[in-house]
Formats: sequence, C-alpha cells, structure tokens
Amino acid sequence: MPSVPLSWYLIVAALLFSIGAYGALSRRNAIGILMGIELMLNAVNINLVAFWRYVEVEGLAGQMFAIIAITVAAAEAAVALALILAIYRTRDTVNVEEIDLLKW
Amino acid sequence: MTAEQFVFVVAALITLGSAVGMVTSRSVFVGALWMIAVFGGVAALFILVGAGFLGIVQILIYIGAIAVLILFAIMLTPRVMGDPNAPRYNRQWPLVAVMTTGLAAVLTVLVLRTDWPLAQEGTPVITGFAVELGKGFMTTYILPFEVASVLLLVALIGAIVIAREE
Amino acid sequence: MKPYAVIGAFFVVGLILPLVTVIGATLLSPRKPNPIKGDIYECGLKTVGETWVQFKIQYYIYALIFVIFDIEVVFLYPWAVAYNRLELFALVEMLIFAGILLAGLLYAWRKGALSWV
Amino acid sequence: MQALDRLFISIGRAFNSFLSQFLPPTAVTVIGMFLSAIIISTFAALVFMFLTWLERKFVGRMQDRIGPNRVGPFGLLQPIADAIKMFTKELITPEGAHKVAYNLAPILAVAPVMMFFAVIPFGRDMVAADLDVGVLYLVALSSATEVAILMAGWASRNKFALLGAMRAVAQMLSYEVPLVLILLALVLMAGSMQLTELVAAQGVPFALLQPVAFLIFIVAAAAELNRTPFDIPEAESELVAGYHTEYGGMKFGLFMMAEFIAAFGMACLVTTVFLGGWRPWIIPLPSWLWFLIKAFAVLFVFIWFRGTFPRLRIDQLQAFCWKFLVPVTLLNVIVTGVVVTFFPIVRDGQIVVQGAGGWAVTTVVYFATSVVFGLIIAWLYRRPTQQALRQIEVGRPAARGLSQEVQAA
Repeated sequence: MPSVPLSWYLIVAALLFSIGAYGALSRRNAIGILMGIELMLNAVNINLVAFWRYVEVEGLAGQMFAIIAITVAAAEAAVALALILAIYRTRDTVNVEEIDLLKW
Repeated sequence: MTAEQFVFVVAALITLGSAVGMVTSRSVFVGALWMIAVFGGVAALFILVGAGFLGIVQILIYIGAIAVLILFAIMLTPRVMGDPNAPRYNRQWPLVAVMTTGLAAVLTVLVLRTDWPLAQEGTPVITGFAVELGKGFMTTYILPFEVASVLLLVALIGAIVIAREE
Repeated sequence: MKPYAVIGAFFVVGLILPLVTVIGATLLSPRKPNPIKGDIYECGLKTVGETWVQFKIQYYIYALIFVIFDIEVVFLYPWAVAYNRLELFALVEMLIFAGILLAGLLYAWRKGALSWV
Repeated sequence: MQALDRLFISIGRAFNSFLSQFLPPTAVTVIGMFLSAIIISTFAALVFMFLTWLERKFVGRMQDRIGPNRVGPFGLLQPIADAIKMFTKELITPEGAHKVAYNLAPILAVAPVMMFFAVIPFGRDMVAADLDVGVLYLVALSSATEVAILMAGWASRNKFALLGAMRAVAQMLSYEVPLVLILLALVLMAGSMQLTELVAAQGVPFALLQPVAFLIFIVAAAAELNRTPFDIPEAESELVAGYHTEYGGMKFGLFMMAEFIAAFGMACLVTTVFLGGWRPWIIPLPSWLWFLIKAFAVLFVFIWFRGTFPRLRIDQLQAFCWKFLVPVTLLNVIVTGVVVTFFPIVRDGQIVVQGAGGWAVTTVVYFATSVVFGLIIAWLYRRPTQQALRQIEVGRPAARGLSQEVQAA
C-alpha cells in the first residue's frame, strides 16, 4: 500500500467538492457557475481514482468511470457554454439573476 | 514524512488553494486561470495515486480543451468581462458559504469515521493501463465506448446549432 | 512511477530556468519608467474604446470541434495500442466509432460551421 | 565506436557511482533526475540560441543576403550579442496590464516546451523518462502551451495582442487535430505509445511506410508552430507582433525561446516517429549524432518553408485544416487500421516482421497503400483545389478577416 492513506485523498476531494459547490451556488456569472461545476466533477474523479487504487486495484472500473465522467463533463461544458453564448447574444448578459424568463 | 506524502501535500495545497482563489477572484478570467491550476493539481494527484494515464488525460482534456473552451467563452462575452465593478456573488452567498462549510465538515468527519474496505495488501496493480483500457473498451465496456461517440456527436451538433447565429 | 518523477523534475526546472533569466534581466536592466513608456502600443495613437473587443462566434465553434476530437482521441489511443492484441472485431467497432465522428464532422461541414464567415 | 555511442551514458554512470560514495541512494536518484532535467533543458536553450543564428543565416541566403556576419566568424557570436542586449533592456509592464498574469505568461510558455524533451529518446538508451503513454503526453503538452498564449494576450490589455492570441490559439488547436490523428495511425502500426517502442518498431522508417501522412505531418507541424506560411497570429503587417506585442526585453526573449524550442521539439518528434529516431542510416555514426542530424534536417525544412512561401489568410488556413487535413487524416487512420490487420508489424507486443525480405514486403504494401490513398484524396479534392488556385490568381483583399473583426468590435 502507498504511504499516503486513502482518507487523505477523500478529504481533499470532499474539500474540493465543497469549494466547487460554493462557486457554483454563489456566483452571478453563468460561466463562473460552470467553472464551479467542473471543480465538483474533478472532486468526484479524485474519489473514483482513489477508490480504484485502494479498494479495487486489479480492475478497470474506477479509472474507466473517471474517463467516462471526463467525457460527460466535456460534453456538458461544450453545450452549456454554447447556451451561455446564445443567451449573451440575445439578452446581452450572462448574469443568472437577470436570466429569469422561466421564473413564475 | 515520506517523499510520496510530501508530494501529496504540495499537490493538495496547490489544488485547494487554487480552488479558493478561483471562487473568490473578482474577474472571471483570473478565476479561469486559477481553475487551470486546480486541474494541474488534480492531474498531479492522479499520477501520484498511480493512474498515470488518467493524469495525462486530465491535462489533455481539462487544461488543453475544456479550459481553453471556457477562456474562449469568456473572451466572447466582453461586456461582462470588461466591467470591473460587477459584483461577483449573488444575494444568497453568505447562506451558501455556511452550507458548503457544513458540507465539508460533515464529509470530512464521515471519511474519517468510516472503515473503508481496503484491498488486500499485495494485490497486483494493473500495469500498462492504456492497453488494458483498450482491451476493456473492446470487450466488457463496449457499450460505454460506443455510447461515448454518440454522446459526443449529440454534443457537437447541439452546441453548433445553439451557438451559431443565423 | 519513476518516469513521472523525472517529468516532475523537468517541470520544476522548466519553471526555474525562465524565472532565473527574468530575475537576472530585472537585476541587469535599467529602470526608468515614465507614463509614455507605460502606454499600450497602438501604433502611436491613443487606444480607442475598450480593449476587450467582441470576437466572432467562429472561434468558439473551432474550439468546440477541437474538444470533441480531443476526447475521441482519448478513446482511440487505447484502442490503437491494444489493437495488435485483439481480433478483427476491434476494427469493426472502431469503424463504427470513427464513422459517427466523421458524421459529426460532415454535419458541421454541411451546416457551414467550418467556414470562416 | 561503441564507446562513443554510449559516451553520455558512461559519463552518467560514472557520475552516479561517484556520488553514491558520499550520499544515500535516494539522494543520488533525486540529484540524477534533476541533473538530467537541467542538462537537457540547457541543451535546448543552447539549441535555441544556435537556431536564431541558423535561421537568419539560411533565410538570408535564400533571399540573396548574407545574414548576420559582424559578430564573430560568420556572425556566430550574434546570439550571444542578442542575449546581452535582451538581458540589459528595460522590462516594461504596460499601464493597465494585469501584472501577475502579464509576468507569469512568458514563464508558463517556456515550461511545457522544456518538458517536451523528457520523453524524447536522443540516442540508444538515452531517454530521461521512458513513459508508456509518451505520445499522449506530448499531445497534452502541446495543448497546454495555448493557455500561456491566451494569458499573455489577455493580460497585456492590447487589442493587437488579444487578437493575436485568439488567432494563435484557434490555429494551434485546429492543427493539433490532424497531428494527433496522424500520430494515432503510427501508434496503431507500432502498437505502443512509448516512444522507445515506436523507434524499435521502425525497421524501416515510418516516413517510407506512410509517405502521405509524413508530408501532411510536416505541413501541420509548421502550422502548429505558427511559422510562415502559417504565421497569421504574428502577421507583422496586420497585427504588429501578435500576442507578444506588449512584451519587451527578456520577457519577449522567453516567448521567442518557447517558439524556437517548440520547433526543435517538433523536429525531434518528427525524427522519432517518422525517421527512425536514433537508428543510424547506412553510415555508422553514434546514435545520438544521427538523431541530431535528422532533427536538424527537419528544422532546415521548417526554415525553408519560411524562406519560400507567402502567408496564408486565416479563412484559408482554417478551411485547409478542417475541410482537408482532418477528414484526410481520419480516413488515414481507418485505412491504416485495415492494412495493419492484414500486414501487422507488431502482434501481441512483439515485432513480427522477419528479416530484410519481410520488411521489403511490408514497405511495399504500406507505401503502395499510402500512395494510392493519396491519389484518391487528390482526385476527390481536385475541384476545391482548382477553385482555391483560381481565387489566389484573382486575388482578394488580403486583410479581409481582420477588417471584419475590427468592424464587429
């Protein structure tokens, strides 16, 4: 076993996830929110890889899931940014508080 | 403290410090630069834990592709970027700060108190992960492999349709 | 693990070497700032308007297609490495994969998304 | 001969055993790692200085000039004079620039290109880090340089710099796709991403097995490096100097260094994956000397491009990449996949081609396939090519792309 215990990785991932969540929930800029979400996805990947190394070493599943998660994250970022750019073009803002067409 | 632990602490500090820098930076562009540092730190963590292939992929996809995409999107929304006085947070940010701090505390306690079912000492670690991954894609994980290409196709078409001005 | 440690050493050296040159240049070079020197270079004229101009959406489209191809690469490289250990079936699977990718490129082409307008 | 071939390895061994008399083994390993990094980085920096002289000399000769000839014999000391000038020039940070990002960008531009050389096998057993995902590592690094360029353009707060940075990055990421796809075909043939294994699989240089891919790779590499005829990001007549407009003195020098070292790194990559790396051709010189000879031959081709071709327009450039190079290289992967199925070079990780006869058959098959493929592509693209030629003859306002961008602003 490596000299770094599993819990260290998990704590780093937990902290990164919390910071990302803070960024995603507190930012006004839609791009800033997206960046926070990317951080959260990264935290999840740290967990997946750490569990692969410490729990299921001989298998592929942990890293495989991480790769799929990266793929989905990239697709999500591409479409989300396209949406943000479309909104910017029509409404001239990327401030989520002003994008409230669907609010009741 | 072993060399491995030292590298871990450095990488973790870079990751978390840059993450804090990202969420507190006033300018979105600077925030994106911090985010790139976070990605680099996470890549270092991946390599340290033994997933070298994934570490390289992290640099390739996150720094080389997603970060550049985000930077481009920031460049394409100049009226937002050019305004230095725009408030960075929304009204609910103090509440969010309390909540996420609580979340971090709860998760940390949970991690420390759980008895993780660790693998047996001396279990062989797979080597040559890229080859194993390739084999895996062609056998067990063939569905994710093909679905990924469909997912990317959909993302490509969707994003082009949404982003292009007619 | 060892190759990655060497790469880490290269990273550290790669940062320190330019840092040392910049610090050396700072020590060796004169420092006589004045407002005209600090001006932005704009062929001798004062800058008109905001620096951050509006870019064309086309830049984003290219970056987008690049991202998609970059991820495909992550799937295709392991396939290429493992291919000599696999049966003919792997070729068919890859053809499907690359075919879908090619379809996406063709769609973008037909839509005119690849043209610099 | 044998001794000369292993010269650097022997020196390293001797140094290692000398150190281990005083120090614990861990310290020796760490010192060895950093020392190899320092030596190779310094070597790259020296190559950069030499290259600035070489390029000016060659381009000068091509344009019927003499080139640098004042400082030292043949102007050989010119790079040193340049270095002294850069060191003693005032470093100005423009008003309104983002100070930290502005000063950090040149350093971050150099670091990834220095890391390029960690995995390059310079000679027999002469590789600092024999990474099993070497090719992917190089691809990842070359995309990481883009961040520094965007940083420089944004932090300078200058329209020219920002436009230049956006163009440079758009161009670099576009041309990375064909490069990566060609490398994919080569990885498929060698069955490994490890650069040493790629060299080992080249009983015949891959340039002979994949001539069309080789030509495309050289062109796309020139574009990836932002060199003429693809130097739109730095088009002097349009954009002053591109993303480093606001940089002067040593900070400008670092961008210059990043550019030239990237060119050298790309030449090393071409040598490794296409020209058989350090494998000697006919004349038995030391392996590392052969590597350098091949790498400088590739560099000469890059300089030759610069001396020969006029600059392209940005719309032509992007169309050339996305409508020609990307589909062609993607098809090349498929064609190579089919050929590899029936005439494998590597099977289950072992080289299966036997003897000179086997290599001859393999070479003929691969070469013929590649040439036929190239002819089919040329036939498919005959109409667009003619149209493009006609457009060049008629001539259109050169700076169309830029003027539109400025209007939009």
